[in-house]
Amino acid sequence: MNKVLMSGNNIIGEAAIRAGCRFYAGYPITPQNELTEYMAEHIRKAEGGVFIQSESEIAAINMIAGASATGTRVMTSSSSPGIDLKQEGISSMAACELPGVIVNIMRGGPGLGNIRPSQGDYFQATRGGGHGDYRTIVMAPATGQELADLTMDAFDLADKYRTPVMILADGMMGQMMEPVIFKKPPPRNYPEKFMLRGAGDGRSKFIRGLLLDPIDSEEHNWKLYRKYEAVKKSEVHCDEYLTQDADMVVVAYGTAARIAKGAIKRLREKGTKIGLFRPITLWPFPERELRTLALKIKNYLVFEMSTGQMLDDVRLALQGYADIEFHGRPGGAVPTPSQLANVIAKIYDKID
Amino acid sequence: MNKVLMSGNNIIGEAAIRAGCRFYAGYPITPQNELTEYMAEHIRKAEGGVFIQSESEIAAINMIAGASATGTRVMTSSSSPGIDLKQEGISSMAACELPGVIVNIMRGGPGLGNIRPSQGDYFQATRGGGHGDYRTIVMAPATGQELADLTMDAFDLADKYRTPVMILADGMMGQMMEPVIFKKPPPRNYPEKFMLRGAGDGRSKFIRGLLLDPIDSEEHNWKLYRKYEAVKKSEVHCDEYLTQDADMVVVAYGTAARIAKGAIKRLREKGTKIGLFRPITLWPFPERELRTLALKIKNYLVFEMSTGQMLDDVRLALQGYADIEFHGRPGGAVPTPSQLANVIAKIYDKID
Amino acid sequence: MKGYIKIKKELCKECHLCIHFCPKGHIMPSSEFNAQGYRPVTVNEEKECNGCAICATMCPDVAIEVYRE
Amino acid sequence: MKGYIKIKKELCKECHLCIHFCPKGHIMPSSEFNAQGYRPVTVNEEKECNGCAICATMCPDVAIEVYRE
Amino acid sequence: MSKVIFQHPQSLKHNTYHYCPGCGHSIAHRVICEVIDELGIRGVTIGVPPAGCAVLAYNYFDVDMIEAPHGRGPAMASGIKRALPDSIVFSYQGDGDLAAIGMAESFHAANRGENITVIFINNAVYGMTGGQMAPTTMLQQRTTTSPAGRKQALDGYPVKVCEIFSQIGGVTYLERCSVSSPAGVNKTKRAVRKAFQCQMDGLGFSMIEILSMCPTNWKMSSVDSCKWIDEVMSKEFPTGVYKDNIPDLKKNAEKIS
Amino acid sequence: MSKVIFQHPQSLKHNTYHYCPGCGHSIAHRVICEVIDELGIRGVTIGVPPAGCAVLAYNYFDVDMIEAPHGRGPAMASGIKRALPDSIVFSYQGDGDLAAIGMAESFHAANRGENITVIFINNAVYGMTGGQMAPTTMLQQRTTTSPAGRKQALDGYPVKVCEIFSQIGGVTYLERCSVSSPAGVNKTKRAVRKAFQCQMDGLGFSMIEILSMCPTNWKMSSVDSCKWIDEVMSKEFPTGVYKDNIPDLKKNAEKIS
Amino acid sequence: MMTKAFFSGFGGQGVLMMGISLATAAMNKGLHVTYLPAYGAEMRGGTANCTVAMADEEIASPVASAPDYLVVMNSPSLFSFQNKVTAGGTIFINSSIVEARPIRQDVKTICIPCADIAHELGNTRTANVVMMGAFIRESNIVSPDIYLKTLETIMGSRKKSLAEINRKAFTAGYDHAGA
Amino acid sequence: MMTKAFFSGFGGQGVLMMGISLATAAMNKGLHVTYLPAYGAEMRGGTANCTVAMADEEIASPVASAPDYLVVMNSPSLFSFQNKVTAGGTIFINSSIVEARPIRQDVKTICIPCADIAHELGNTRTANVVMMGAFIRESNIVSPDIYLKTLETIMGSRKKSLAEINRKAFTAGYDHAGA
Ligand SMILES: Cc1ncc(C[n+]2csc(CCOP(=O)(O)OP(=O)(O)O)c2C)c(N)n1
Ligand SMILES: Cc1ncc(C[n+]2csc(CCOP(=O)(O)OP(=O)(O)O)c2C)c(N)n1
Ligand code: SF4
Ligand code: SF4
Ligand code: SF4
Ligand code: SF4
Ligand code: SF4
Ligand code: SF4
Ligand SMILES: [Mg+2]
Ligand SMILES: [Mg+2]
Repeated sequence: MNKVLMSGNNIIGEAAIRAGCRFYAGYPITPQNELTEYMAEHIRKAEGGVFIQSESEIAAINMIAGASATGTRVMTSSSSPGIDLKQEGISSMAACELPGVIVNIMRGGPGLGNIRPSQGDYFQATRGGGHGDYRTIVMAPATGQELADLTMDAFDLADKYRTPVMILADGMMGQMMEPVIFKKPPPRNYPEKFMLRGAGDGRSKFIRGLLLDPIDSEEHNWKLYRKYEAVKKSEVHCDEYLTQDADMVVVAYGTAARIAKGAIKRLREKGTKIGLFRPITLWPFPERELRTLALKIKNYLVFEMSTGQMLDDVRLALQGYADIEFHGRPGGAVPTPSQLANVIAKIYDKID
Repeated sequence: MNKVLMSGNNIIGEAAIRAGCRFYAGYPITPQNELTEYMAEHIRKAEGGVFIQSESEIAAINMIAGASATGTRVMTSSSSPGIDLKQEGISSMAACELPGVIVNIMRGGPGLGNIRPSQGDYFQATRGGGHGDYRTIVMAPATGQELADLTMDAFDLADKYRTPVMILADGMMGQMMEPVIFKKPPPRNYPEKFMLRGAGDGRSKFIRGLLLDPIDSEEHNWKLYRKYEAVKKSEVHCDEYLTQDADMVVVAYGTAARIAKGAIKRLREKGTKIGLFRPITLWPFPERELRTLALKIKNYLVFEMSTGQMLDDVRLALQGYADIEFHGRPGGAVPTPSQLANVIAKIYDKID
Repeated sequence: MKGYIKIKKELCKECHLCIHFCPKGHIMPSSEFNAQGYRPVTVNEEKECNGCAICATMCPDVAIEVYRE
Repeated sequence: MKGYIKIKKELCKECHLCIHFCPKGHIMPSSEFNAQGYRPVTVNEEKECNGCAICATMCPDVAIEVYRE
Repeated sequence: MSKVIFQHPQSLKHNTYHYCPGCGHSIAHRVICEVIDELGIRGVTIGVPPAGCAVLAYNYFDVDMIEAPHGRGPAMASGIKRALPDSIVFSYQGDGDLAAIGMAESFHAANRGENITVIFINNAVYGMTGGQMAPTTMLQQRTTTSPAGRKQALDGYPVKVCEIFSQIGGVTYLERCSVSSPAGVNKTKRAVRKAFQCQMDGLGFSMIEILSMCPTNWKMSSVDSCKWIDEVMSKEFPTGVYKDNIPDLKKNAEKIS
Repeated sequence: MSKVIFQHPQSLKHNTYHYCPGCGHSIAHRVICEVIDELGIRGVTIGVPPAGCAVLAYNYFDVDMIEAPHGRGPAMASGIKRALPDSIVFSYQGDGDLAAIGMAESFHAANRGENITVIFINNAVYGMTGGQMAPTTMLQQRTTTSPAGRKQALDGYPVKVCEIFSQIGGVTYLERCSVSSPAGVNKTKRAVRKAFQCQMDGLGFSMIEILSMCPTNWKMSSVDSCKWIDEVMSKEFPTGVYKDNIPDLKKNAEKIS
Repeated sequence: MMTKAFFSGFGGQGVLMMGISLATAAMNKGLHVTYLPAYGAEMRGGTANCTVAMADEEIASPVASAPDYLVVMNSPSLFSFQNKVTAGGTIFINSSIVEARPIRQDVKTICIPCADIAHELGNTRTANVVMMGAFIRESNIVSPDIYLKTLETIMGSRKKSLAEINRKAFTAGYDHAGA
Repeated sequence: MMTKAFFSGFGGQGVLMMGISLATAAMNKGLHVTYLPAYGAEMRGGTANCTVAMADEEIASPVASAPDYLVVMNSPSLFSFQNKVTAGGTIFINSSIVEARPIRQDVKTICIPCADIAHELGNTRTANVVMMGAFIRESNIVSPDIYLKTLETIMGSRKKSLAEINRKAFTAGYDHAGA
């Protein structure tokens, strides 16, 4: 494969189509429009590929749920306020065990907010903005290449666990162009028995989330729970950078992690020993990995483009065994690496 | 005031009207229909009272946002899947600093789930199921009397902090009848300057959540953050029962707390020293109070009608300083006090 | 034309639509209960059935089968 | 009828709707830039204005005031 | 030897309905199953039941089914049909589902001309949730949320879905029927059959509105419920064909081929 | 002494529009302000701008305003008006806002006969988000999400809001205008005035659809955009009055009083 | 001391009313009470039931896993619920309609032909009040006086004659249980 | 080594194209690159700008707080962005349109009348390519060859003659900058 320069939004679209996504429904919203537009232009070129510009985000999530039930690989995308509207549908897909990929290119919130990059939807993505006991796998790519790779992985994970998977990025990841090489995705493996394609001469099937009997319903919830526990065991990903000799480690994901990396590079030049811990899956959160790191390193700075949401997960992971500071830039503000370096340096100085 | 026997749904409605709620919009959903129906019958009898059965939950939340902007006390209600649909509106109200009371009479989830009592929406309520950095104050009444009192308080808090406040109860709380005495609410105190009532001869105002400039938007987010910190400082409520001499404390809210209390009574009769810690506000969570208790008591059992959500807040509060066990009954299952007593007893036996 | 019907008593919910619509008066109420707690209708042997299937057409609970001789 | 117009050059966005719709040809393009980066239109002194306000009616940016003498 | 005139349809499972006595859903279900049997499409049909009294429809229809969140049946059906164009897809919806919360989805599935069939049960009330006002509730009709009767000034007008949807470009076939009389049931069956046939012929969006009894929430006997449809409800909601582009579309198709 | 024939309206703030050159929103704003001035209702008017290019409308309208989430203007306006019946409430909405995501809210505010006025800017495209297909996009029209032109079979038909909404019970006044010519602008103003007057008289739901230029996303000059409305768009969306119950309602009101 | 009673029957038999009136009466007597109706998809047209808990201390759970009293107004309810009753508890049966009898041996069974009695009194719709007369006599949770006064208040706005009818029905049931 | 360039002008002047072509050329040369367009409500019909970062190592932030190069295609951009440029950086000005000059003293200013040059070459729409000729010569980030080959690939499907036109425009700008 050749290296090509593409915007994050387009990378997701191309990776999805290459991964066999054949059904996309979405509703425009900045800063993810290029993804919808990419699908409008390209998915219909693939055999059986369907693009629908739905009347709303709600329609989109339910369209992909329907298509998913037939055994088609499906995706929808939106940005923060639009993702709110998909919550009932996501909860329903989780309940019905329908695979599907949902992309959130986050923007500044709450409310209409603005269209700048932000990370204010971490809670929504990882805790489930919808009702009930369910989780979605959440991936947080930080480069163009990861956007491609994780999008492809997302489809496989969605199939494997029969669950919605979210790609959580922000406006900067969506708009920025970076070189990317598309890997060849593995062949799909999704059993016919989970698909609704007409009963033929056989028994009819149904897919539902309604379980009026609380005993059935409770059992279904525990079944989902066990599935989530399996995901927690096998699907955690994270990345470490210069943590070996670090006195302090910054915890950040996505765009924030990139900026942190830039800041750390600057600080390292001055001899300041800072490292970076970057969750790649936000749910499941790399709890164990972080805790292991804490055996060695006792000072952490959580940096988010929000007022502090992943912070909860870091605190849950570290359980008081290390000191945690926080720096946040909510509402669409994006610091430069050098601004962040100053912040880190100040906090670093305090720990000595 | 006389003591009257009323269902939880009706208590909320009556308390709201007495607290000066003059605008209600809602869409039917079990198990909260009696609340919508109560408002349909009674709010129009109050001077200026408006009832709208909206076309959807989305319409309802935006109707109350509009009415709230005029300075009217407003409420909407729904149950789990319907609350999902309100998330964008709640995020928007938080952004626009519009007061309002939102009632969630939770049912079994995820998806259509069932219509039994459940506590699966804790994350959604306390973390914000909508996008962006906002919080709603969340009250978890456990008796008919609390339903009345907290509903009244909710309106005052909504005004005081200019923010949406959620009453989080479940189907059992909504359907059950209990005696209640309605207190006389304090007079309302909400400055004219926050109301949109036509500019008259003066300057026109506008209310918005859109702040295209990230500097403004970030500042707005920090402003909201400071407000939430103020709420955390002043508005935490919880209740303790037989914790003085307890060897182990059950942490539970709402219906689960009642069942736990029943279980504890049984166990106490056998001499087993169990206590109950009951958060009344779920956000802000009584973190400090629980930590204080942990100076003394080292064993906790979190009991929720879910697979474990408040559990995170307990872990965050206790930060590894005490042992935490969990017992969950998700999806609409409600144990009896004696069933729960057995569970508690088993866990209790292990700690010795 | 002559016909006859079979009533599946366990399915009947006592809505009486069949009685109301039968042009021949061939169906009538009864006082026995079925397991669902309803009192299923029964045929009125005194009246003829023409096998028109109007009763079955209206029976919400698919409790009637119609035959012609 | 005789009229005249005032063009608020800083508001003009060079859409040329006024030019297109003016029945008298009283408005024409110019080549100077305003602070917004547009080249505001200007009056064509060679043609008369009848004060009909058609230009102002169509001006999206409320950049034209119309007067009659 | 005697001849079977009427029997349980094949595509209808042998489960006892959970519907109340005299409920129109029960008849509608059976009629649809009869049509599925007659058209021989059981094996390729996928149905989408709603949130509403018919939420358990998969216990009765012996075809593949998937439940939709309240109001989103047409969106889900669109997704299914586009992904699997050879299947026959129908959504089954109540008046709250289709005309209140799901109005946008209904409208736009119709406007896109999705090649699906919508069965729309108009019982003038929210049955499942206990009898609240529906978009189709009649003026003056008492429900639990219009305890003094529906008032035009406060609650608006009964929504005439067929009349309005007939104006939407993508709609091919639109008929309103009722299951309140034997003739009505037979007409309903013919209409449902025509709608499914329309879909099988690839001619686009069809919807059958069915005036349907809800004795429980109307607080009437089953027989009176039928009468109320015939004498009151069908005055506001006249039965009949509201749009039929089938002949035109067929002619066009012939021209092209 | 010279006489002022045309001046900046009083209710229009002195901020430079953020709209593109030749944008129809700009004209629509001014026209509404002129009407507000003429009716003397600035002090009692509350406006609800949408998500859409007009999201910043409060920078221009010198009346009280509150932003609505995308598509929810009519719900919010309903809330405002019911809470404050003496105010004059309008929502201002694009075609995506009103006819796509907000279809249910638009439909039901109309059906309830809310005494509000909806200004509906039909520019056949999603302006703010960069030119995607709107419900009102013309067949064959190229947009960023219909790069090969809108196809009826895949994307459905242009939604004719006035034609369809004229069938809704609660609607009192409905007119489609355009701001693509001086005569069109003047008609638009008369229509907007009539709609606000309808509201002031307590006669119920009014909506003015305005065909409006989007030179940027149509990729045309401003002048060509006007021509395109006159020559192409208004063929699909004919201007005119689609419903006018005002005389009837006035007559009834007189009878009663 | 905690007492729990479970009322069951068809929708339309006034089953929920029985529970509400009992709970209110108990509240008026000064007891802690909870009342919990069953709700579910199955409630429409089908069965209705509710639980009343009464105690001299705070009540934890309004659910009755093992009620002291079971009131059965129709046949299906007997089959569904007889096993719930606590050992030594009491089952009240509307014997006008319910022909079957409990298989449980460890409970007391009281048969009241309340539909018939109500019919005789000229108002079949008061069968539930007849049953309450029997229930109050047997259970002794509240005095007949308090119960009747409560019932009157609940019926409230409706006409006076109704109070008289109810009083008669109640007394008939009360007397029948004593007989 | 990290280089950042910031391109700005009206929408329609091909400003984003300048950035994309540079970034692609730099990628083809083997550098790490990022390209970030500005997006916002203000972009419609108004100004357009983008940032290209190029480095021989991974690039952290695609945002340029202090770009090394600023390319200014219209007047408003000069006012808005001149203060961004790093000390010792370079500002390229489309002097056909932009009359003002930077107030900054610590930067190098290069004026290219690229609209005029493009006009002379018979295709006013290639003003941006003219500017790129000057930019490539001055910045030396990639060779003219790589840049031109990249540009051709990007233009791809479009007709051959366009390649020729672009080559001429580029060379004119390149030469002008050298002059
Ligand atoms: C989002 C959401 N809101 C509300 C409900 C509750 N609900 C279920 S069915 C229904 C309406 C039922 O009425 P209708 O669609 O007319 O169907 P019917 O029961 O009358 O056949 C409602 C409001 C829900 N399940 N989900
Ligand atoms: C829930 C949600 N979805 C999507 C968006 C993004 N969005 C903002 S405006 C708009 C559509 C604009 O089109 P239209 O309503 O026609 O208005 P115009 O800009 O053309 O005037 C969209 C999709 C949003 N803000 N919120
Ligand atoms: S078949 Fe006809 S005649 Fe016979 S019982 Fe049925 S309705 Fe009556
Ligand atoms: S119509 Fe069917 S269910 Fe109704 S009474 Fe007759 S047999 Fe029974
Ligand atoms: S007022 Fe009339 S004549 Fe004068 S410039 Fe304007 S359009 Fe032309
Ligand atoms: S119409 Fe207005 S904005 Fe357009 S060119 Fe004329 S003066 Fe300028
Ligand atoms: S409530 Fe009405 S619609 Fe629902 S099952 Fe009963 S009769 Fe049918
Ligand atoms: S994009 Fe279109 S609608 Fe939006 S401001 Fe520009 S011209 Fe107007
Ligand atoms: Mg209904
Ligand atoms: Mg538009």
